[in-house]
Amino acid sequence: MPEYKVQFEVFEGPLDLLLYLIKKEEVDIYQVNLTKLATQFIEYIDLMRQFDLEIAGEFLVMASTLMYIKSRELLPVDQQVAVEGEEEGEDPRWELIRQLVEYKKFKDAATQLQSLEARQENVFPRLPGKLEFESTAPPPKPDVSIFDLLNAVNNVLRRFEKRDDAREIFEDKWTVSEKVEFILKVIAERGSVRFADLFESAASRSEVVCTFLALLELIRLKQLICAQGAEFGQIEIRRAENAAPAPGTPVSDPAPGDVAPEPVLNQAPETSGAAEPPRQS
Amino acid sequence: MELKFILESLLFSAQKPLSVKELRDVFTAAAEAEDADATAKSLAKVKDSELTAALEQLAREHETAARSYRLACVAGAWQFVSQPEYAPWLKALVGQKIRPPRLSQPALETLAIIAYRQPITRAEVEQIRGVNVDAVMQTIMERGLVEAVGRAEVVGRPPTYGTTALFLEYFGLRGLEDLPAADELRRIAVQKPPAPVTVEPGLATTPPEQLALGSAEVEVKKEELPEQPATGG
Amino acid sequence: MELKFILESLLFSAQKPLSVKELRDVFTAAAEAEDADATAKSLAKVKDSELTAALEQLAREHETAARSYRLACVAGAWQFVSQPEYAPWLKALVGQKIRPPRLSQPALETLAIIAYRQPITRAEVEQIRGVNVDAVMQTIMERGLVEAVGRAEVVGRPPTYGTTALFLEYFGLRGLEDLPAADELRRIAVQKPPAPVTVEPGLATTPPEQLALGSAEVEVKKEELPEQPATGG
Repeated sequence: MPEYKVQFEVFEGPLDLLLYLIKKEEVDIYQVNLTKLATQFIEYIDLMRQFDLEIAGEFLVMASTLMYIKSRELLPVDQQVAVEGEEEGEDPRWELIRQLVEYKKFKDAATQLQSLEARQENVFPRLPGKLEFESTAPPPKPDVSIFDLLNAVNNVLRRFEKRDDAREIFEDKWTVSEKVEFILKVIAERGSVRFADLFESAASRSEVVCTFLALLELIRLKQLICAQGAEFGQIEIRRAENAAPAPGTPVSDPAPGDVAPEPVLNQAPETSGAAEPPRQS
Repeated sequence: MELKFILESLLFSAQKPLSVKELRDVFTAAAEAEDADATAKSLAKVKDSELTAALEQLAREHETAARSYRLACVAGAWQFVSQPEYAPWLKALVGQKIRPPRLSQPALETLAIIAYRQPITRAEVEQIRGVNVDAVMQTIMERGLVEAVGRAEVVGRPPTYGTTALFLEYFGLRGLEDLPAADELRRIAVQKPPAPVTVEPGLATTPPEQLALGSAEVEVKKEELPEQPATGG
Repeated sequence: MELKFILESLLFSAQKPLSVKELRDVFTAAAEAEDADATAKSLAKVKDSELTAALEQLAREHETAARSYRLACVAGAWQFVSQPEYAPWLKALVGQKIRPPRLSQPALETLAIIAYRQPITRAEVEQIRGVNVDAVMQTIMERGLVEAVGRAEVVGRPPTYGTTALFLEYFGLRGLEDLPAADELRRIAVQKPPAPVTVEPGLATTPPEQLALGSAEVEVKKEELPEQPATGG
């Protein structure tokens, strides 16, 4: 008796229990004696009751189907045909067998999936180390630059200003034009400059913004390029190779074919929505 | 230089499985490189069908070589993987693979039904399994193995379900056609035997008393059944 | 199971070159595993000379197979390497590496606040940004840009956060002092957010935006100011 209790708990449903009963009989599903199967099934249900096990509704539905099949079989053959408009294809016996065969196939398929699952646990993909090419172009730049970070800082600052209109935190003494000249002067002297160095001496937000806008403008006008040697390296700013020579006076001496920089400098840069225009009238 | 060897070297060096599309993009990019040679340029517009043929040829060669690894295509992406029998040493080298807990029997059965019969409604799954599948559906959907794929053109327009790419990856399948015995299970034709064996001589005379067992339940119609948790669930 | 194939599977799956000693350690570890089978156990004390012989045999086999990769021993460590003639396509493959998704504006703002105000608690970041930052904090922590650095000496001892070395690398900074316009953002005074236990019921219903506006008075304390802004100049 106790073995039954164990069995009940592993049956997924009535079809599972029926397959178990058929397997115990060691017969093919097609050959199974449905009357005998019905009797055994109902015995199990009854046992489940005796053990106070909760019986799922599906088991009761199956029990009723089996009872119906069984009761039909007990009728003399000549009376069997007259069951309320039942067509040949709807014979509950065929329906049950079809259901069992179908369920059995999926149960077998589930077993195969299970072995695939276990197999995959033991399959290790080749995970080679990263390839390195020494003489190749620099790897992709980081997806975010200090421009973005600066912009984020400015956004935060701007919100703070809005919160406290009374506080006028700066008074501009810088213009973008001045910063353009400053940057070009530095580049002319040193050949190149690190991005961070440009901001080293900045004392206020407005100065940072002006320097930043000036830089964006010069990049946009293809006077300068930003380069990053190593993936996480310093951003280096240097003169663009094909830039028109503009020693000291770039504002009044635009490169041929380029947009005249002077009026542009007083507008918001188009290259990037990154920064707001300088706060000067 | 043979196409298959270029593909092999790419898959050998890639850090993740590569699809035919991704491989094609590599050939395009290589042909556009400044220092691209004639071979690289000649492969600029290699066709997907050529790539697939070369990949399959490659997979067959590695299968034949019967080494400790093979070239596998899982969910449409190609990758070198180890043969399972070397797992004991690989585990010692790289540690146990991080995998979610193994699937339960009900989950596997439900997955199998959905995999072979997709798109399929929840009610159809329940009809095949003969039990309520709400809880188990939730589990396999949360694990990303199954997803809603549309709606059935029947009353109420219930959602239909199908398996995901993750399902293929989890079981190491190239595609749904790779499922074991796929054809058979997709369309089960159950033959009607000449006559079902129902009555054995002697059994036909079973006393009616036995029929009384559970007679109260006999009247319960399927539609009226309240949802009850499955036993042992 | 042949020793050379086990070695092959190890070298094929390893992320770095393995020395004979490292390989020997793998065999020892595999033999000590709970579920070690007879083969694994029999190889517990495999000799270096056996390993070397098998590795050399393996290298010869791969040389003969003449595929797109070979087994090489460099500085005493064994590794599968691709043949140089496939470099054009491998370069294209590496160049196509998928970049991580861009940091969102909220993520950047949060990062900026932490960068300038570290060490800082989550609640303080929320005070400045005026919104809940849970999701965004998770993102930047997962990207390794921010980490917990200690605990604040306030009720509940909430963790404080700071930027990582990766943050500096990412933005090409030598150190935090390289951050542009650092003074101004450092100067914004933020009221310490109330500890959770002392929150008044009425406050809980205040929209976060308003909460932030009210509390984020810019109280510039003289003694905290390292430098005066340009205003005075």
